[in-house]
Amino acid sequence: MRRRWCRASAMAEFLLLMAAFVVLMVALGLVRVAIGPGRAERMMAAQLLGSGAIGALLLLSAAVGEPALVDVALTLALLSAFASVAFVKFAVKQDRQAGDEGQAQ
Amino acid sequence: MTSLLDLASIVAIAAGAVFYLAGTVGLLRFPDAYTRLHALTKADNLGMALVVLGLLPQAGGLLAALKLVLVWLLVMLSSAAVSQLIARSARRRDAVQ
Amino acid sequence: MTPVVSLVVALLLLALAVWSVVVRDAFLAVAGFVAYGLLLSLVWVRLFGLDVALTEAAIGGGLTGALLLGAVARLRGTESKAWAERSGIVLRTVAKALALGVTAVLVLCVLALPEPAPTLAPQVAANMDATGVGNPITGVLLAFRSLDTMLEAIVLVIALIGIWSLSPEGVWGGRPGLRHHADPDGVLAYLARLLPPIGIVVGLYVFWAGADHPGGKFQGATILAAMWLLVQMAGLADAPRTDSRWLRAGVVAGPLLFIVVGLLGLWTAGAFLGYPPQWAKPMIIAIEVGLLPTLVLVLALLLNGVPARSGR
Amino acid sequence: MSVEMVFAVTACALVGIGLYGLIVQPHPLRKLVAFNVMGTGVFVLFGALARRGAAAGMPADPVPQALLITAIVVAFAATAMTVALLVRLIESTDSASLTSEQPADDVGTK
Repeated sequence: MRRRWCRASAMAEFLLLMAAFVVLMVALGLVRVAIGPGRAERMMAAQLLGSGAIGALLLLSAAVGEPALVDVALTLALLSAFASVAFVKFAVKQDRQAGDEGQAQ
Repeated sequence: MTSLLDLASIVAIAAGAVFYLAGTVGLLRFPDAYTRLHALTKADNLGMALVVLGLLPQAGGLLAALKLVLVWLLVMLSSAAVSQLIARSARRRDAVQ
Repeated sequence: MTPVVSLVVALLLLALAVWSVVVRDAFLAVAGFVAYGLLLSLVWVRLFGLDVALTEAAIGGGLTGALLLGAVARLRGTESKAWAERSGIVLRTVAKALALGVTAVLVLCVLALPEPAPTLAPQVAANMDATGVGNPITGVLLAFRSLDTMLEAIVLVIALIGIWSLSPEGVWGGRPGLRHHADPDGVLAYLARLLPPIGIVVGLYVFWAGADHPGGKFQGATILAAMWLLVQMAGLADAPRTDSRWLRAGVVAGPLLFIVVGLLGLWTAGAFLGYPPQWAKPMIIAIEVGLLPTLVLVLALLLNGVPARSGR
Repeated sequence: MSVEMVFAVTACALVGIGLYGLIVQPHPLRKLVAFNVMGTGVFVLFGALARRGAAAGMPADPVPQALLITAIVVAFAATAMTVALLVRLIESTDSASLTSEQPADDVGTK
């Protein structure tokens, strides 16, 4: 780990730059959520965010030489899959609810 | 040798970043939900794949490299499944209208 | 270079916070908040809190998001009514002034912080050997501040009892929420069959890694709970009946074990939750292992919510 | 400006933003989201202070970081409890209003 710190500071700079770039791309993608128009776009944003954050974490992990960050990315990969499914389930449910309001009976 | 691997890493990661860029541009510029979904999955699959590919030589060892590949496989799996769910719900909405 | 990443993250965080507070549509607000939670885990990484980043990624990005989205899905109709009750321009101006004032005072406090910063890190470093674990956070959670952790586990159980007590007449002990339905051959069911086995391995790995590396029982338990909830959302399994014996035993088992270990400490080490030196690591592991199933159950049941069906 | 100071100042602003939303948003769920923003502001401030306490070879003071983990989990439990209360409020009154002038005659009949 220490060896990498001194060897490749130029590499680390590059990886950090790429991490910032990926975060920025995700931020721009979020503009699509804001303008919509449909729920599909909003669900896509959940997914874009998940994969963007995971990509940024992997890049950061290599940049700062901290392998434990890959565990964070792994956790995020599982949980963002879960959150995306929740997004889709509940968005569909909310759409459907316009007609029937019979709840929890 | 090391510098050659570093160069490969830089090329792959930069290419991955381009796919992230393409995904975002597509999400912003494409006309309907289906084409936007198409653009998004490029960022998810190819962008992430190239980033992981580029990081493999930088990973400390075989175990760390395998973990990176596992992250990528998980993202692939969930993004493929969720994209289908999104497309289906978009189609249902279009059919109603 | 490094500050640029932090600056991008900080500005994005502020933008998302404003978005999720002021935007009109509740679904959009919650979507913004989920994004905000994901971004927070990057903040924790920049602040060298990897354990916190793991917790935030699991709870802030995953469970809280699903909880709030589930709530939004049940709010149809109440939103527009509430929007009509929106505060007038005067109150909003006063609130803005108040918020700005609070922020300004806090910033002044931050700028006036003492140098060098007070820290307990040297004390933790000096006493880590006595605990037998390598991750200082786990050491703090289960040795130096174990009373906090015990009370936290009890708070979780109390919150669960609170939620169950909201059940309507006649369904106490029933199953929470609606049964989810999905095509058993569909994509969702496929994902819910494929992901949990991997998720269980990763969850146990994160739990086990917590002794010496970032990770631990909360993070592992959240992953496991999310996998269980995914299976429920795909309609492959129903939410459990809240009056089942094994479920209730599981919910109290963790805190109970913690208390028993604490009382043992009274006898063997002369203080509640004290560990005799040579037994510190086994006792810490016993608590961790005992607490894990309880945390999985409680986190999943908190998300399942109020019992609503008699379940027969 | 160092990284921890950037986030400390950000955290102060987050508390302000959350407070504003808590006051002006009438819907309880929106108040809950705003309150959570405020809470995370406090967390980030705490985390920045932990980072300032880096010493003895540790990148940050582990005691506040451990308390942060506890805080995040407890905040989740409190949020879950609030959501449950809110859902029951809506189910039993068909309204999410918190104003006292609302006729509340059908509370608890369900």
